[in-house]
Amino acid sequence: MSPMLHSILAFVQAWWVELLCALLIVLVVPLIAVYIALVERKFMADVQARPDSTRVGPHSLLQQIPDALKLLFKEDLIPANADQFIFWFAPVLSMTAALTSMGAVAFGPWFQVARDINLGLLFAVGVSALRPLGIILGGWASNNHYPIIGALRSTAQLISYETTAGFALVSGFLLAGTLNVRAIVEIQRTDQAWFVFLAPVGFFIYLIASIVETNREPFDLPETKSELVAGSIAEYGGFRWLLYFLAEYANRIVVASVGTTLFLGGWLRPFPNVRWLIWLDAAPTLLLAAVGAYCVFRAGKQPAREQSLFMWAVALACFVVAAIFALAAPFGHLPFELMHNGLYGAFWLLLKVSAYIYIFTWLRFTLPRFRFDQLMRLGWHILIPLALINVVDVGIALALSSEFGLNRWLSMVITTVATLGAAMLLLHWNDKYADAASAGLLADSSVVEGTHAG
Amino acid sequence: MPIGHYLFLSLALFLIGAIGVITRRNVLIVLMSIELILNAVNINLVAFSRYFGDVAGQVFALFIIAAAAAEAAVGLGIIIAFLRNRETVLADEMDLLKW
Amino acid sequence: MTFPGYFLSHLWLIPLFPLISAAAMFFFGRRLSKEAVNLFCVGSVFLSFLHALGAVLKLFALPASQRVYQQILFPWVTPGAMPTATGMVNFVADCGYLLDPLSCVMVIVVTFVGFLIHVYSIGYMAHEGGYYRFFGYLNLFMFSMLTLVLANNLLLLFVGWEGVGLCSYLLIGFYFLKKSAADAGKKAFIVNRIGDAGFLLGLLLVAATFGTVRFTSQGLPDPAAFSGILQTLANMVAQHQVAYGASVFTAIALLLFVGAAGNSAQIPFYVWLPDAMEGPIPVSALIHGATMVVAGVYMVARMSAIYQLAPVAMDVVAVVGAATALFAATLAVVQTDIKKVLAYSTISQLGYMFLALGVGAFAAGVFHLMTHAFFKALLFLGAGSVIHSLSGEQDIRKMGGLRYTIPATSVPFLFATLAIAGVPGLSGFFSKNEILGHIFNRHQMMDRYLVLWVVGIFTAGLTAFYMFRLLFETFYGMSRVSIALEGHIHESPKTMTVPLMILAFFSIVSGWLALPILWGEESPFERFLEPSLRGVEVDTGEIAFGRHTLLAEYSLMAASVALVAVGWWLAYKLYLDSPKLHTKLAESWPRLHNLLIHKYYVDEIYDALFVNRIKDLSTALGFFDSKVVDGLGVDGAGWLVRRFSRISIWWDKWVIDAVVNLLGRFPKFLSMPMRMFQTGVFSTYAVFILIGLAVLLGYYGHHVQIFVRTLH
Amino acid sequence: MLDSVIFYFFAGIAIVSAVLMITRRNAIHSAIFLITTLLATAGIFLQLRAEFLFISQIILFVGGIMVLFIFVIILVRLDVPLPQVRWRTQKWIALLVTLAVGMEAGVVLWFARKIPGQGLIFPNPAPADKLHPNTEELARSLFGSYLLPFEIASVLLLVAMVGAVVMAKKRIDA
Repeated sequence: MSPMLHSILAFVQAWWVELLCALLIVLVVPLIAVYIALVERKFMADVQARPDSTRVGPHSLLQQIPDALKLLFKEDLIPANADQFIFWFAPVLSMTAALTSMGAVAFGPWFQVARDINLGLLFAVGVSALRPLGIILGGWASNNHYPIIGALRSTAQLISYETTAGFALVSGFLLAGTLNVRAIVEIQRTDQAWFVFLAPVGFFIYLIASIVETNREPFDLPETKSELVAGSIAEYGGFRWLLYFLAEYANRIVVASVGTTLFLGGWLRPFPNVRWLIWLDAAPTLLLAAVGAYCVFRAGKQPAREQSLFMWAVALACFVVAAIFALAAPFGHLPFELMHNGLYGAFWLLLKVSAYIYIFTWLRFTLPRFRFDQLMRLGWHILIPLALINVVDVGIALALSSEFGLNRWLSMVITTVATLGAAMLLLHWNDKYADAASAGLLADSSVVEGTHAG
Repeated sequence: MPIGHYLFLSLALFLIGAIGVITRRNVLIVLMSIELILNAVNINLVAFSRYFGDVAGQVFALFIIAAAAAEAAVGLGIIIAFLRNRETVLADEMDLLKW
Repeated sequence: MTFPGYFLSHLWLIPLFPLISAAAMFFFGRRLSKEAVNLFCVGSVFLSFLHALGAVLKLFALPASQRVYQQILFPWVTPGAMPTATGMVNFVADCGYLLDPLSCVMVIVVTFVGFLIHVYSIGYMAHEGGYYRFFGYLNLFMFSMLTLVLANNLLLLFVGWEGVGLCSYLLIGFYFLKKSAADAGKKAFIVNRIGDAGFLLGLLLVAATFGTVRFTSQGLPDPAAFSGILQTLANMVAQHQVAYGASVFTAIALLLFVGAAGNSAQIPFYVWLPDAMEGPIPVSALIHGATMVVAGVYMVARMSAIYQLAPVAMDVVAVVGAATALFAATLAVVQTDIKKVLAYSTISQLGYMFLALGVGAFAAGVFHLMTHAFFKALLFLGAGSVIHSLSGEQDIRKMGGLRYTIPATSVPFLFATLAIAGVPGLSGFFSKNEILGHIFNRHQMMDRYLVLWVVGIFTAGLTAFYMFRLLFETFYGMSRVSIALEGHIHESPKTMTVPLMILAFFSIVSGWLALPILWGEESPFERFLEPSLRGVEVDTGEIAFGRHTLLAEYSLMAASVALVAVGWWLAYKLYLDSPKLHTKLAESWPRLHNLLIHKYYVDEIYDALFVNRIKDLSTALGFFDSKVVDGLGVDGAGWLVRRFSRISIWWDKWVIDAVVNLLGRFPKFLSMPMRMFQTGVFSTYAVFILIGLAVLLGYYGHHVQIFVRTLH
Repeated sequence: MLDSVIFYFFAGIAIVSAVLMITRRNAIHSAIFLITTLLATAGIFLQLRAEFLFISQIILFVGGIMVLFIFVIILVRLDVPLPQVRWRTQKWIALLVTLAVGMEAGVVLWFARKIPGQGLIFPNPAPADKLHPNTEELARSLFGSYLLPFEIASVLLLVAMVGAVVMAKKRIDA
């Protein structure tokens, strides 16, 4: 027993930083997810020109906490004919997959769990390949037609679009020449260019694919509330549903941060090499200070005393953290350095990630939903070929610039134009054969659904 | 730790898979058992490649994974076709191929 | 020898372009759109025109003495040692190309006129079926013709020769659903083959005599290594092995002339050319006007070295040419089908050329060939444009006054007519006068040539007459177009009229190459051609006269111009001034008129003499085949076989099969126990596999031990 | 030490869930236990410092093949437990033979271990921090010395794909 214990101790003291990061992630991600949901609610309210809840906390900032508590204390129902074991297993699997894949994401130069595993981003992508399992098992276990159909749909679309996203990422990997997250970001610093400018098509494809992978509108076919009630998680409620919910948001964060790391320069601030933009490094501090000031300014105007107190508290917290940042900057030595880098990195990364997720939300409330066969055709007839062509073209561009000494930007522009031409061609053909294709795909999807609905 | 452990592990997995192949009637489970066997082989390969410091073993493990994927796709295709024509997936009812 | 440069060293590309596009047409032309076909075919011809132009200009750049470029791609026919008049020689007919002044002229004419006609065909064939087929044939023809023109030996020339024959057949019968067209095609093909038999014999005789079929060995890296006809001939003459007028030369020359006559529609083979008008107009223009039919002239000019040594053959050529010229001209007078008129005029002009060759004026013949190519192509294309705008009407009695409705066609046509009629200043005038002048020269030596001269100049007059007749009937005077057509007479599209104008330009100016004759110098064209027509110096025993004086020259011109004027005046009187007159004339001499209308009954005579006899023979043979061969031989054999097979059936059934079955049953019986293992259930097989594995492991276990122990 | 702990942990999971896999009646359960086996194997790969293989095991086996299996199971309604009677005899034979094989192989390995002197003679694995980055290594030899097999494998996959489509496609006429 003692050697066991000893080894575990050794493990802990060898890996305490990673453990800390993991702990932090596990603790913080649900919070972030919950507040993303809040932002979505607000956004939805704005889009639909109606007020959102304003009671709990200023601007109902605390609204999500009671919601979460409610979900936690709800009665835990399992349908009579459901498969108990899998019904329990599926959400856990989803959550595990989501959090594990979070491990590869680097929120800053030092802030990464799976640091010296030389898979880097591939780890995040690969582990998130477990997601369809969670969904399909959950759908199957609840032993009900709608969830099964939703599960089948989501599995189909997840598998197809993981391929697409994979190819899109490959174009980025080609540019980076490595899988290691920190290396990728460093290369974007030394190259003076985020890869989104070098491989715009790849980024675009990845954007779409990531939306589909996270089942967001307009691609939320697995859980179309209007057709399949809630799709694969229709039978879930309470805590298990919360798990699914968190897993979904965690996934969103993962895909967003993968995209950010590879295409949007990770935790780098904009123009990291421009001297006179150095003041951007102070942005988080200033921002926090500004938020604190705003809170102080608003504190007086709060209707109830608790609220104003809360505002004061928030302001205080902001000021303290800002002070820490400000102090952290001058001190050279390690712990501060760590915190400094980590926090700045985290700040910029999270800024970009939230912008990314904001785009998700935006699309969600802007576009109508796709039909399943349209989705599949988009994937298989346009995006996957386009992604392949894109990979080839990026390779060609790299060869041009490395072998033939052509200017990097020029070659990139050339190949990008070529890729866009290919895209035009694909679209043209697709329109040409759209009827036949949709007929065939409709037949297939009717096979999928006919086995159960029929 | 000696490599023997890995070999024993893969042996065990292989035998379990073999038993599955032989005793189960549900063809799908038989297919899964075959996957298991392939997996056991993979363990062997990777272990050897680690202990000889030669990456070739992992390369072949990759090939085996590819073969497994192909086998799964074709096998499932066959099963679906079979089901469509004979309404059964029981191994012992697939006995047309005899004298 | 300096580096020839791209165009010369890529001479072989010139025939290749049309071949490629022809192949493309035949393989997947059906799937191509018309635009693609145009791009392929016309583009390819244009490319070869450019290359030809480049090559010719390159050749011009060289000094006159070395204006020969020859290129041997690979030895083609190598039968090995062969007994010839010059002893055993290693006969080689190589696949090679020769560019000397003569082939320069030809290649330029062929590619340029060919290109224009291709462009024209875009417009003309636009509404026809089998578009890609037509262009494919046309390109194949271009390939064959260019091979013929550029070939550096007689055998390769013969290949091109047969190729153009084939293409002419295919294109005459292009509307193969029309019986007359198919028949015309067959007629042309057969008549040509008769001629080609002569050509082939001549070719073999050449090979047997000189031991080579290569024209010349000039322009090759080391001329000594490659023997050419010219050089061999020179040697033979120098060593007095053969004399001037040796019978072998006569034989060769006559045989080759037979081929030439067949190809160039001379008496007695001319009958196919008028019928060949069944083909589409561009075909008539390209093949039966400008290029293919002059291949005979080209070939004779090419072999001029031999002809110069065979006076008898020369006279034959001259006489036949003159006869054909007159004969065809007389026929052209009464024809009422616009294309037929042009066909006969072509024949008579070809006769002219042969007349020139026959009197030894090779350069003049080639010169007339070139000018004729331009204006005859123009005439045909113009006629085609007329037919196109009259939507298929070909009878000139149903035309008239068209110059108001289709000016863009009529103006070039007018120029072409002037040119061919030999109106001063235009090309025809110069070339004809060259010929006539040379004949006149010869007449100074021997009086019998006076006849030829008279015939020639009279034919010139006739030509003027019937050409003006055609012109007046078609474009001038009252419109006799049927009411149905009157409404929609329409000018042809640009693709058809623009080539007309270009050709008109050239049919005016191409004669000016001989302009210096007017002030008594020899024409630069002849000076350019001279190296390749020089032949071999030999004592002919004739007194060489210098060129006649300038005064004589002018008087000759005056004479021909006077005759032309007479022809014009007659045509004007008969067809424009008082249109009734010519019908009256015809009625007043019904015999003559009928004779001419029925083309001297030549076709009927040929039918009576040859065609029907052959038919009788074949019917007899058919009877023999069906009754004797089939009846007795085949059916009898079948009957016997049936009888015998009865027996063998019985044997097979009751003896052989019995043994076989027995042999089959035996192993089946033996294999009973083995079959028990084949349950067909795969898991059973898996069990067997495992059992095998167990056995193997049990047996080889210790080996595995050793293996494991000595792994590193 | 830590290595061996990880190894035993994963190995235990692998074997237990493998046994469960072949004993479950319900195909879906078997699939899930197979998945756990595969994940455990992936863990062992990771412990063997074969990161790329680890990830591809997860992506391909778990994320691809097993999803396909479950997909098919659900599609063709094989998630109902099938009767597991008949041919006990073969089952017993099978178990017997399998055990025999296992015994033999075990004996071989065991005695190979028990050679007087030392255990299985193997070069000890290079320490983990001395290894080259695994992915690059793999890529180098995959596209270097094993390029042809790689291409062949890709062709194999293509053929399999086409075959699967052809076989599983619903005949329109039928």
